[in-house]
Amino acid sequence: MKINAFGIDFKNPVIAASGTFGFGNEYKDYYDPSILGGISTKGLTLESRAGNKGIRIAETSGGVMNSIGLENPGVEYFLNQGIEEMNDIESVILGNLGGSSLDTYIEGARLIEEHNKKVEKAEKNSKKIDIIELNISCPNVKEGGIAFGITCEGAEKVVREVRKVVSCPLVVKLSPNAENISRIAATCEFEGADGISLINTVSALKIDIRKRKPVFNNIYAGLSGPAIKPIALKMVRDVSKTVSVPVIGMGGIVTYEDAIEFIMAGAHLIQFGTASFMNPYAGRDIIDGIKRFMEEENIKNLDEIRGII
Amino acid sequence: MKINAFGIDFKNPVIAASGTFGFGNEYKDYYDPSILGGISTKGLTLESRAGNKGIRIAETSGGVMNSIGLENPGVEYFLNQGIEEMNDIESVILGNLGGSSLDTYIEGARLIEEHNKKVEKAEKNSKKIDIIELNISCPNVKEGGIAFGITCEGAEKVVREVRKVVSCPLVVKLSPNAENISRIAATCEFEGADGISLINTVSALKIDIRKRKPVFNNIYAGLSGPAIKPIALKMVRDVSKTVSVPVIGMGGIVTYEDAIEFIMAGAHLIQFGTASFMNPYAGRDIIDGIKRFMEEENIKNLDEIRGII
Amino acid sequence: MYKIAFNKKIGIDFYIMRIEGNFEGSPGQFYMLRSEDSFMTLSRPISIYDIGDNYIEFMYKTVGKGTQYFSKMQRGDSITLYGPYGNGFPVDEYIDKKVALVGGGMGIAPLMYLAKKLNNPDIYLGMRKEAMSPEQMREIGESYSRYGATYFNIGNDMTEKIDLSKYDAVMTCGPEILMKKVKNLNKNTYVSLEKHMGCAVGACLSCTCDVNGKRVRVCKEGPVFRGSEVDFKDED
Amino acid sequence: MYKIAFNKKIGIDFYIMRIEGNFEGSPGQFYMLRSEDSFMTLSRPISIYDIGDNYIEFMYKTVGKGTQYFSKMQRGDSITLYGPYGNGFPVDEYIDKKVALVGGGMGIAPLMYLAKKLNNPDIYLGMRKEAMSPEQMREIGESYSRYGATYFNIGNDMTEKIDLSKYDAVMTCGPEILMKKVKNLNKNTYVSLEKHMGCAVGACLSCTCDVNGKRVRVCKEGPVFRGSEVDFKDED
Ligand SMILES: Cc1cc2nc3c(=O)[nH]c(=O)nc-3n(C[C@H](O)[C@H](O)[C@H](O)COP(=O)(O)OP(=O)(O)OC[C@H]3O[C@@H](n4cnc5c(N)ncnc54)[C@H](O)[C@@H]3O)c2cc1C
Ligand SMILES: Cc1cc2nc3c(=O)[nH]c(=O)nc-3n(C[C@H](O)[C@H](O)[C@H](O)COP(=O)(O)OP(=O)(O)OC[C@H]3O[C@@H](n4cnc5c(N)ncnc54)[C@H](O)[C@@H]3O)c2cc1C
Ligand SMILES: Cc1cc2nc3c(=O)[nH]c(=O)nc-3n(C[C@H](O)[C@H](O)[C@H](O)COP(=O)(O)O)c2cc1C
Ligand SMILES: Cc1cc2nc3c(=O)[nH]c(=O)nc-3n(C[C@H](O)[C@H](O)[C@H](O)COP(=O)(O)O)c2cc1C
Ligand code: FES
Ligand code: FES
Repeated sequence: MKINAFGIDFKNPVIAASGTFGFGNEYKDYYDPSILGGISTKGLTLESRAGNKGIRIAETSGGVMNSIGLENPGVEYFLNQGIEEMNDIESVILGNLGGSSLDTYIEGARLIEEHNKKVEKAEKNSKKIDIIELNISCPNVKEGGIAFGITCEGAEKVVREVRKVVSCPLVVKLSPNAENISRIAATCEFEGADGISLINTVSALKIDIRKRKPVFNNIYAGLSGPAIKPIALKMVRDVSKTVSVPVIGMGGIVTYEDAIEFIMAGAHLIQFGTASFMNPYAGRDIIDGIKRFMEEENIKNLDEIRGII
Repeated sequence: MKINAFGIDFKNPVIAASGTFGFGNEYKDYYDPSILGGISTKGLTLESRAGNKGIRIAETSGGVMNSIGLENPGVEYFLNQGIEEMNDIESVILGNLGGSSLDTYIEGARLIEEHNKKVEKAEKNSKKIDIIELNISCPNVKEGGIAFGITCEGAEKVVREVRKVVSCPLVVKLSPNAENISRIAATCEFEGADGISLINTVSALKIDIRKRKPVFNNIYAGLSGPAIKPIALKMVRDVSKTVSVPVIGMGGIVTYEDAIEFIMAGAHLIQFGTASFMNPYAGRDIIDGIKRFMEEENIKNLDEIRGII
Repeated sequence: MYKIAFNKKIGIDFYIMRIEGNFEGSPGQFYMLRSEDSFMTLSRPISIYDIGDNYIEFMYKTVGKGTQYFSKMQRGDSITLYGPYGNGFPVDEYIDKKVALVGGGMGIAPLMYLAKKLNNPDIYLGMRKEAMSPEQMREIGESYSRYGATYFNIGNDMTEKIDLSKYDAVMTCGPEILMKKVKNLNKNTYVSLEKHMGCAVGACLSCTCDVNGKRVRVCKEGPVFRGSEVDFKDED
Repeated sequence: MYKIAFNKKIGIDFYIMRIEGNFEGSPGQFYMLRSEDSFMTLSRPISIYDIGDNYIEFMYKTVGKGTQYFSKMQRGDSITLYGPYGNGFPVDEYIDKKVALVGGGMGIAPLMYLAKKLNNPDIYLGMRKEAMSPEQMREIGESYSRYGATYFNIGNDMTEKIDLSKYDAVMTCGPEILMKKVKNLNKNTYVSLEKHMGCAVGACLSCTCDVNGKRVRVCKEGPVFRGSEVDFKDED
C-alpha cells in the first residue's frame, strides 16, 4: 500500500482530512494515528481566529453541514507550541493553510518555510510540515478563503506567490463551487502546484422553518459526507484526467469501498473527514479494508487500478 | 395556497418535476393528479429518443442517480397523441422541452406554439401546453442539453431564439453545474424568460469497484433527492435574490418542511421529483403539509414567508 | 406501514419474509419494499412469493445494501411496501393447460405463487450447489411440491435434461442466459424481466426496453413478456 | 453494537433507554448514540442517566429527527454508542459536602447518576406541567429520591423559592436561563453546557466557546464548567 507522491513516501494512501481530525491526536483512544498515510491539520491562518458564532454543525440527509469558520490558534502559535503534540506521529503531515488576503497567505507560508528550514538545520527541535495544503476553498469565512478558489484568476495569483516562498511540496485544495474545477486545477499546476486536493465542502443552506431563520449565522455553510460522494467522485475523475500531478481525492469517503472508487477515478491519495464522526475507527477501517480488497482482488499495487475509469 | 405566477393561476405551489411523473396519470392510483398546482411533462425533444442503454437508475446515500437520457416519443407525437392522456388533468401543464442543438430547440418550441394556437382557435380539440420549461440542464445526453446551461453564452442564444417563437410563458430550467448560476439566471431573464426553474440533477459518478466499471454506460449521471437539498436550497436563494421573475425551486424536496424551506429561500413554486419514488403519495402529502403548516403558523398567504431568508 | 411476522434465512443468502396484512396480487406481480425511514431513496422490487389469509411473503436474496437491510429486520419491525405492480403471468389462459415452470437462482421466487394458482404444473428449480444446504433445499422443494411435481437441479444446466417442448406453455424467471435457453425450447414461453426501477408505476422510464420492436416499461407493461418477443441481446 | 434492553416512554416526549453491556463513565459525562446503519451522519450526545451491572441508561427527550429515531427503537434492536466523553461533575471533591442539584427539563437527565455518586444531595427538578402526567412525575421522582431529598417543581420558577446559598456547591443542568439564575445564587456553581457536536473528541471544533477568556471545547474540556467562568450572553 506504500505510495510515493510529491517525492514523499506515504505508508498508505489514507489521509485524515483537515478540520475533522484536530491536530492528530484526538482520535488516539481509537487507533494510533501513525497508522495513517498522512494527517492534514485543522486549517491554519496567519492570525488566530475564534471562528463563527452560533450553531456550527448540523445533519442533513446523508450529509453534514459545518460552519466552523477556521477557528485556529494562528500559524505562529501552532509552529511554536501546537505542533509539539504531533511529535510522536509518524505519518506525513500536511499543514492546511488558509488566508484572508493574498498577503496573509504568503506570510503564513513564509512562516512555515522558515520553520521547516530551522528544523532541517537543527536550529529548532520540532517537526517539519511535510506538505502545505493550500486551502483556497473554505466556504465559511467572510474574506479570502473560497474567494481565491472560484475563478482561475483568483487561484493563479495566490498559488504563484505562495510557490515563490515555499520549497516543500505544495498541494492546492479546490472547491466544488469553482466555476470550472478542471481549469482551476490546470492553472494551479501551471503555477507550480505539486498536487491538487479536492473537494472541500459544497456551499449549502439549511433553514429552520419554525424559527424562520437559517440554521447557521453565516446563512450558508459547507456540506460534506456521503451525500456529496458521487459529486466529488465525478470532479476527482475530471481533474485527474486534466492534470499530471497527483490528486488527493475526498468528499464523502466513509468505507474502503468509497476509497477504492476514488482511486479508480484517478486519485493517488484519499482523505476521509466526516467519516470519523460516523465511526471513530474510520481511518483504521478504511486502511484495513483496502488491504483486504487488494488481497481478494489480487491487486499488488494500487497503480493497477488507479484511474481505470 | 393559490398563487399566480407568469400570469397563470396555480391551485397551489406544488408541481410534479419533469421525468419523475410521466405524463401525469402514472400515480393516479395514489391521488388525483388534478390536486397538484402543476405537472411538468417528461422531457420532450424534437425527435423521439430511446434513451440510454445499461442501468438507468441507482441509489446513493440520500440520493438517486439517473441516466435516462431523455427517452421520449418526440414533440410531434406527444402533441398529437400523448397529450390526450392529460385531457382530464386540471393542473397547469409545463411542457419540458429539451434539444440537441439550437435548431431542434427552436423547432420543438415552434411545434408547441403552433399546437397552442390551434387549440386556442379551436382548430384542434386538445389541451394547451400552459408553460414551456426549457431544459438546458440535462446531464444525460451527449449533444446539447446541459451544453447550453453551463455558460451564459450558451444560455443566451437558446433563450433568445426560443423566446422569439413562443408566446406562452417561458421558464428556463438551470443546471447546478452552471459556472455561475445566478449570472445565467440573470441572462435568461434579460433574454425574456418569464421564470427560472432550478435545479436539475447534479453531474455525478458511481463506480462498481468489483466490476471495475462505472455503474452507468455514460460514465456520469445526474444526482437528485434529499442528498442535494442543501445545495439546491442555496442556489434557489441566490437566484431568487438575483432575478425579479418568479423562481420554481426544486432539488430534494420530499416533505412539506422541505417545500417551506424553498419558499422561505425565495421560490414562488416548488417541484418534487425523486420524492415520488420514496413515497408515491408525496405530492398529496406535501400539499396537505403546507396547508397544515400555514394554519399552525397562522400564515394567510405564502407571500408572508417567501424569501424571508 | 406493516409489521413483519417473520424473516427467516432459508439459504446461504436467501430469506423469506412474511408481512402481516391483507394483500392483493397475482403471480408474477411484484411489490416495492422499503425501510420505514426515508433514508432508502429507492424502494426495491420483489416478486410475490405467496399470499395467504392476512399475510404476504417474499423470497429474496441479499445482493446489495437494500436486500442486506431487509435481511436484518426482525419480527415486529415495521416495513413499508407498495403494490402490487406489473402485469403478472397469464394464469387464466393456462389454468387447465400443461405448464412447466422453470426458475433459476432467485428466479424461483415468483414460481411458488404461480404454481399455487395454476393446475398442477411441473416445476423445475435450478440452484447453485453453494446456495442452500441439502436440508434447506428439501424444505423449499416441499413448499413447491404441494402445487406440482417439483424437480430440483443443483449446479448443472437443467435445460439440457428436460423436454420443454411437450408443454403447452413454459413460464420462466431467472438469469437471462437461462431464460434465453428456455425460450428456444418452447415457442410459448413467458419470461419475467428484471430492471433497476425507480417508480414502478411507469413514470420515470428507468426500466424500459425493446419488446417486439416497441419501447415498453418493465414495471408497467411487464415484467412478464412473451419470450418470442424479447431479444435478450438487447437487454443490458 | 449493543442491544436495547428496553426503551420506555416516561413523559409526553421523554424516554428512558436501557442498553445492555458493561459501560464506564462518571456523572456529567456523555455518550454519542447513533443508529446501527450509516444513514445518521451525526451521532447524538446524551448524558449518562444511570450505569449498573451490565447496563447503561439514558433519559432523552424527542426534539428532532435523531431523538425521534431513538424513540422508535425497541427491545432487541441494535444501537451503536461511543464514550464516555467529557469531564463530568467534580464528584470526588464534593463527596462529603452539602450539595444541591438543580435540573430543568431535559437537564434533569445527568442528575440521577450524579445524585447516586454524591452523598445525599438535595435534588430540585423543574418540569413544565405538560411534560409528564402526575403519575409519571411521581415515578421519576421516586428514582431520584433514592439518592437524596427530591423536590419536584412544576411549571414555575423554582430558583425563586429555594435558598441555594446555603450549599457548599450547586450542580446544575438545564436551559441557560435557569443555569444563569442558579449561578447567581451560589458562587460555587457547576454548569453543564450543551452544544451541537460533531466528533465529541475535540477534533472538529463544532462545540467551542469562551470560558474564563479562553477557547474551550465543550466536548473535551467540558461539558461541565464553573458557572462563574461562563458568560451565558456569549453562548449562542
Ligand atoms: C420485477 C422484479 C421482481 C424481482 N423479484 C425479486 C425477488 O422476488 N427476490 C429477489 O431476491 N430479488 C428480486 N428482484 C431483484 C431485486 O429487486 C434486486 O436484487 C434488489 O433490488 C437489489 O437491491 P440491493 O440494494 O440489495 O442491491 P444494490 O446495492 O442496489 O445492487 C447490488 C447488485 O444488485 C443488482 N440489482 C440491483 N437492483 C436490481 C434489479 N432491480 N434487478 C436486477 N438486479 C438488480 C445490481 O446490478 C448490483 O449488482 C426483482 C427485480 C425485479 C425488477
Ligand atoms: C453534552 C450533552 C449532553 C446531552 N445530554 C442529553 C440527555 O441526557 N438527554 C437529552 O434528551 N438530550 C441531551 N442533550 C441534547 C441532545 O444531544 C439533543 O437534543 C439532540 O442531539 C437533538 O437531536 P435531534 O436529532 O433530535 O434534533 P435535531 O433535529 O438535530 O435538532 C432539533 C433541535 O434540537 C436542537 N439540538 C440539536 N442538537 C443539540 C445539542 N447537541 N444541544 C442542544 N440542542 C440541540 C436543535 O437546535 C434543534 O432546534 C445533550 C447534549 C449535549 C451536548
Ligand atoms: C467540521 C469540518 C471542518 C473542516 N475544516 C476544514 C479546514 O479547516 N480546512 C479545510 O481545508 N477543509 C476543512 N473541512 C473540509 C474537509 O477537509 C473535507 O474537504 C470535506 O469535509 C469533504 O470530505 P468529507 O466528506 O470526507 O468530510 C472541514 C470539514 C468539516 C466537516
Ligand atoms: C428519473 C429522473 C428523470 C428526470 N428527467 C428529467 C427530464 O426529462 N427533464 C428535466 O428537466 N429534468 C429531469 N429530471 C430532473 C428532475 O426534474 C429534477 O430537476 C431533479 O430530479 C431534482 O429534483 P428532485 O431531487 O426532487 O428529484 C429527472 C430526474 C429524475 C430522477
Ligand atoms: S420503474 Fe419507473 S417507469 Fe418503470
Ligand atoms: S464536538 Fe468536535 S470538538 Fe467538540
